[in-house]
Amino acid sequence: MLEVKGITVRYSGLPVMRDLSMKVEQNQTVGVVGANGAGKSTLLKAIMGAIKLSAGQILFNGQRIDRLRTEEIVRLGIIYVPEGRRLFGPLSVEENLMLGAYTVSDEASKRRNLEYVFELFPRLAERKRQAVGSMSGGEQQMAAIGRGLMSSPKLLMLDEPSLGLAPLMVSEVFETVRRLQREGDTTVLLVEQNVLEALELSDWAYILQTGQIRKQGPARELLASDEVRQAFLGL
Amino acid sequence: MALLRINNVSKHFGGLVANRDVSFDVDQDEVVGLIGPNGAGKTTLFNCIAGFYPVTSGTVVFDGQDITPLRDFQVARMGLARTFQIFQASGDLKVVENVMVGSFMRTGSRGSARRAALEVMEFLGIAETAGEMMTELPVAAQKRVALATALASDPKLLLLDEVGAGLNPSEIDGLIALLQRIHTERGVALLLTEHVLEMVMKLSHRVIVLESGQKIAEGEPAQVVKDPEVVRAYLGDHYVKRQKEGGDA
Amino acid sequence: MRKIALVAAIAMLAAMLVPAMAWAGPKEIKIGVIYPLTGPAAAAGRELRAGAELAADIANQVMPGINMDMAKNGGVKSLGGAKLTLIFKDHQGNPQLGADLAKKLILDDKVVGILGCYYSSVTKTVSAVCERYGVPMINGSSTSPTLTKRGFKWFWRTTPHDKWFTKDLFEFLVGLTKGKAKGVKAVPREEINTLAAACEKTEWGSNVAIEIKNFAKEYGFNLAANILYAAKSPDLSSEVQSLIAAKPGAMLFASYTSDALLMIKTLKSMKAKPKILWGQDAGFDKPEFVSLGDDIVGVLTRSVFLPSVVKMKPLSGQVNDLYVKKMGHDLDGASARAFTGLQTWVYVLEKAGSTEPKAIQAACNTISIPGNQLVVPWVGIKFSTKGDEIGQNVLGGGLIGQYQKQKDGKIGLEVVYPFDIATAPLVYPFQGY
Amino acid sequence: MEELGIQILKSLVSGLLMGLVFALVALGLTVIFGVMDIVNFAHGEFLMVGMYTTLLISPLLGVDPVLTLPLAGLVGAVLGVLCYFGLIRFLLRGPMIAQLFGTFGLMIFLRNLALLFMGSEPRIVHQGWLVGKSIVIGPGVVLESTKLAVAVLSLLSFAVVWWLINRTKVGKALTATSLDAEGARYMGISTELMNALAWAVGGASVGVAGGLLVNFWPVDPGVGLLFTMIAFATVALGGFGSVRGALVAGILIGLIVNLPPVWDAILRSIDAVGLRGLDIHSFKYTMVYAIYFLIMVLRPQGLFGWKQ
Amino acid sequence: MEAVKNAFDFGDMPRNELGLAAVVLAFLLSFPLMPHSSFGMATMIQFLMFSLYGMGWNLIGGYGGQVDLGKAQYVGIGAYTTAVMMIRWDVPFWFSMPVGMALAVGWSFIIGYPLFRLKGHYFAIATIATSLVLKDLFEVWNFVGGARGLEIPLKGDFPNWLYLQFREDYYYYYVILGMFLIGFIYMNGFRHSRLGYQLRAIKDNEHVARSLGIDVHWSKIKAYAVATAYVAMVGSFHACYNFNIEPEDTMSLDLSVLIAMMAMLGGAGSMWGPIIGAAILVPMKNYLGSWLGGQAGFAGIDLALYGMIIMFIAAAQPRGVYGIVEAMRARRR
Repeated sequence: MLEVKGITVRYSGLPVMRDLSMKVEQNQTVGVVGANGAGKSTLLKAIMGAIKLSAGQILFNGQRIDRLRTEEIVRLGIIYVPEGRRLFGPLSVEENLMLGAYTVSDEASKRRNLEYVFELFPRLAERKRQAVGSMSGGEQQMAAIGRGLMSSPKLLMLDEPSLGLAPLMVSEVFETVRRLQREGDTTVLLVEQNVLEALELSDWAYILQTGQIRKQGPARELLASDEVRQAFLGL
Repeated sequence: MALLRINNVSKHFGGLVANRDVSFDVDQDEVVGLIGPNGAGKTTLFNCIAGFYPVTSGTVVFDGQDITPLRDFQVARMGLARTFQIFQASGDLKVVENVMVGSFMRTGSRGSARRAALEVMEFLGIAETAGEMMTELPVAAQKRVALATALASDPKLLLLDEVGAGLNPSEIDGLIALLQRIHTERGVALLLTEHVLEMVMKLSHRVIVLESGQKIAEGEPAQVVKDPEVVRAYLGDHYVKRQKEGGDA
Repeated sequence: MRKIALVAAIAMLAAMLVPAMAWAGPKEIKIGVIYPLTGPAAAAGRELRAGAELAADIANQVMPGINMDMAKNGGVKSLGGAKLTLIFKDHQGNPQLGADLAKKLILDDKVVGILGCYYSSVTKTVSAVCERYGVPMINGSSTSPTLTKRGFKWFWRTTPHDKWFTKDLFEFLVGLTKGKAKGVKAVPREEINTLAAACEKTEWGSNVAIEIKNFAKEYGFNLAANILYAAKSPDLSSEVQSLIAAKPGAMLFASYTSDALLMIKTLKSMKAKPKILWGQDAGFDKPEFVSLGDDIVGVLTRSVFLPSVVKMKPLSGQVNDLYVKKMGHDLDGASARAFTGLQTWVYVLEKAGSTEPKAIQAACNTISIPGNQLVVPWVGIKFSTKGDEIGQNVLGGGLIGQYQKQKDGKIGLEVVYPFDIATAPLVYPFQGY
Repeated sequence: MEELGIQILKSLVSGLLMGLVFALVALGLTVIFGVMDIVNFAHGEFLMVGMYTTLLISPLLGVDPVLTLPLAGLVGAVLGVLCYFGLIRFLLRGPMIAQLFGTFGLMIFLRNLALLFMGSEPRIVHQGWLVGKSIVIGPGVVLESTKLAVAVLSLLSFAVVWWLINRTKVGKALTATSLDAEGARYMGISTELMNALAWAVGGASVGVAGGLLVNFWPVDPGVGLLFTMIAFATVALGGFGSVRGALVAGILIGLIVNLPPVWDAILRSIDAVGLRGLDIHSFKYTMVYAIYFLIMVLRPQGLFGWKQ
Repeated sequence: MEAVKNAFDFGDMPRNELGLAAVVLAFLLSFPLMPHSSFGMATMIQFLMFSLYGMGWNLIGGYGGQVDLGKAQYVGIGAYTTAVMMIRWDVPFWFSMPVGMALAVGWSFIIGYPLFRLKGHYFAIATIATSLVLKDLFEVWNFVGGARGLEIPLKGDFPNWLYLQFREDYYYYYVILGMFLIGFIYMNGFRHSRLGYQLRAIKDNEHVARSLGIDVHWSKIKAYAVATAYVAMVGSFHACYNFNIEPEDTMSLDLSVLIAMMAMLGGAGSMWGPIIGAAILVPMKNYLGSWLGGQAGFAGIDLALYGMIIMFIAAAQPRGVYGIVEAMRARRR
């Protein structure tokens, strides 16, 4: 479904990502894990067209998207739930969700999606008039994921959804991802620092280090490898 | 008498509680690690100590003086230096000039500021980059310069915020050795937060674990890692559960 | 890129180093003329330039139809029929630039003398340059009283200044109460005893404000409001409210054009009803102002030249015809004074018989041009050489004109003061809004 | 005392009217700043273009100046979009310093282009439904028809902009762009389009304002500066980017500049001869700037600002 | 003494810049000896004046990163102090100039304290506001002549070094050139001083600067005071050079904008920026204006062109002309 072919990204001349390739298959959940600064967010932003590539290609359903503008990529059905959530703080929950459906013109499907999000996160329904900036981190993350679902994405890319959340909230967020896997036909690309959770959730995983893929394979296998545990836990 | 004493420090942002009743000490001859998952409030605590944020309640005592009401630059002049998690070099300063800004805290003379800066850079092994522009250095080297700048202000205590972030394993090993030398040869106490646990474990004499703004554990690195609370905080409930299941099986 | 920069630098340098290649012919007298040709006063600048050019044309040719000495000589006779060449410079209203241009004219173009500069502020800096270099300067149209109070040895002014004009106003008001005005019975003093003034607060307006204050005291009028307002203000409603609240018999203004337009509009919208509405030239004497039409019927303005002067002065009519041919409209205060300024230069040179500064200085200090040579209705031109005003023309005089509806339905200015040369009966009181 | 009461009423009325005029002129500035944090120093020149548009087009089409307002708005909008794509888009990449610098250049350019084509003489509209009319509503209390029309348009424009921003999908997208342009792009919002739209709306509002203003105010190439400075003070006082703030601050400034007659009336009513010499008319804009400065110092984000 | 050493230490300047500086210095020193037009001379004097204004602006605008659009108020304070002292008490220029600088610096502390609590556009517009307030006050203050301004009486004997009254411009030229050289060398020393380094650190990142013990607010105020001294010094010179000052030409927004524009065009934050900016804009303003502006029917075309050039530079290279030079140098490396 999504294919990244040998991309290189430079910041002010310095390569931060070198010749990286990866694949996301339809209906799969793919995890990308790695330490802070390994280039995970850079990868997602490159897919979103927010960062220019110095080399390589990105294909979505066979179509080259690395020359497109971000908003065109969104219209193709790739939705990015960014790190730090990037909600529109002073706006209400509902307004934020409706902005998630900005590219959708069909009122009925908007309503359907809104209901689905509210059903997924009942807490958002309770607080739909509240300014999203005044909610707790976990609620904000729900709003961010909910906003991502508003346009019925073909590929949902979650960037550190557990960042800054209390453990209980983290499980709740991952539970949601699991439910999306079960219910929908949504493909998920999950970027996480929370290695174990991410690997447990994913079908396939990539381990990223200093802008390069260090290891890839079925997530369960990676989870079992000592190398991973050592690299991330120092255990 | 501890060099730094944190007494029941709490920090609220509006309704959000970032730190709640955190207390601990750092001694002059110590390296203390401050760990915890993302969003546990480590950086906020650093900012409170450094006077960047006013604390909501509690006190910070440094070198026998209550520094809670002091502003950040006043705290820095007391001998409490810090590095920043996100370090962006954008300016038109050369490396040595950048480090000199640190040494200018202790002297008004350009000559002695320059000497002090070069000495610190020599110590950190980056003397050869002195004439280069900051923006031309790779990230790892930039971080070293930031470290040199903080060190050039001749601090008693150095707060290190994620110095290892974005470095590869071999770079991290070098950094660990360096920090150890800073501590032993220069007698600077270190308080560091880190994601790369490996580094914290190797460096610290003592580790303090924060979660959701509260201290949940304190002790020697080896013990703390085994603390189920800590493992749960870091790796999540499932992992703990599975470990148990695994243990049962 | 480097080459281009190099070439540009060399060109720039060359421009600064090479003196202007003005070639001086034997029979050419160069006069530097500095006026605001662009910038906020560009419209006035155009009139000034045309006025000076017309005077030079008349002086350089033989024009039998003009009853003027200089129209008969075809150049300056005493200098062997040398022709005048005017070098125009644009000071854009900037005193510093004006001074720089004066230096350029004096040192590079080697002019015999300077004419200018309309704005009093620019005239100040330019005359200071002339004073330093000992180059004569004749000023035809700056009305700041201070200009001739500095004791300069190389500065002469032909036009009357604001003190004179303001005095004219008060003479007019007093005359009105004595029944001297044409077509109006003696007006009771109480009716116009209260005055209210609004002047723009740059150097010109604030000078006028001071003169108004001093003369009101001297003539025993009650100056109930004397407002200084920011020139080019987006809103004059508060000023107008205060003027109206003072319940004056006469409202007095010193405004540039856009302020004058906005002032009249605001006065109208606030239904102001003064008995007299008087403006100190500038904005009140511009084509744009006239375009306000019926709203300004009855408004008074001081000037040194009004088209209706033509009726009583044939010479003015002759020159005016030429000016109309050149510009498409009548002479006004600015162009007539510029004309007179340059004309004075011609007579001074004629008298001096030399282009030496000392000779010109002597000629200026002793010259006497009779009124019948001038387009402006003055007694003549004669500069004072002692007292507290050095270089001021003591024979000048102002006019007060009134906008009236003329036979052809157009709005035009009629002379109403001095009373003895009034060209039409005074419309009194002002219609009010 | 009665005189004082009437004067206060008069000043209130004219202050309110003038305040709404200032607010309308400032509206476009605050919209543009709100969306992309750019202060447009050429804002007053947009007003000038609107004024000239009506001045020139009305006699050409033979219609009343008021009827040419949509055209003035259109010209303003087109000018805004042109400026965005021709200049502002490039300035956005640079620091604030370059933005100020660039719009300064635009200001000088537009003003002198007008000088080149229109000459420096102030010009006015002579005939029209609004020209020279005013409504008397009390003893000495007069509403000037153009100012009244501008005031009504001002309220209307604020209502429309408020509605646009708070009640429409595009408005939400604009808000999102202003809050976090990158985040907005992830929603599929074309921020480029939104920025251009902000310039179109800003340009249109000030263009229409110019078209209406020229019924009362004379226009010349330098007319912009008179209003630009006031508009800056208005926008900064209200808080950059705050639509509500611009309205309140505009009215506040309108009232401040109409204080001097009240002061005069007070002096008259208490017959304070000693204070007669103190003419505060010449300080009316000084007061605006001084109050602006004080409020800035006490409340750096402005009255209603949420950005600093 | 170290300060003096710092001031003359040009060691950190690239070799080609030093060479350029030597050429420029030789040119400046010998300019009056070369054949030149008087307008060229006047242009050179203005170039030096605006370079100094720009150097002052650059301290806050360039090194401090905050756009100051109120520099004219300090030109005014310097000019008025000199004029008032000369007219009322017959004080020579060399005494009134330091007094003017001191008064301007005093005023800069008074308004600098609240001013530097503001940032970005708020700061820029607040500087305009303070400058306009001061100008409005001077316009009605009779002691300083109100809007009518002040005119310095001619002493009559030329050259008069005490009162800075000369007939020929080259005297003024050497006086302002002296100021320029002192200003340039002092600026070099400032760059190497503690405050200079601190200011650059502040521009880089205020948080980091604070963590290094720098009182950001106070440092900016101090730098602002130094900047003010530059501007006021030239203001004093302006009064003597022009013989006549008015609020309208010494304290206007136009002047403030022009100062900022030259420094920004040349390149904010570099030693050469203000000088390059003045070297481009002053001749352009004077020559373009006198070539094109004087032509009937072309009024405004010179300034329209000027606006276009400014827009182009701002869009193409936000760091100004010096930024273009630097970019070229970086590419060559």
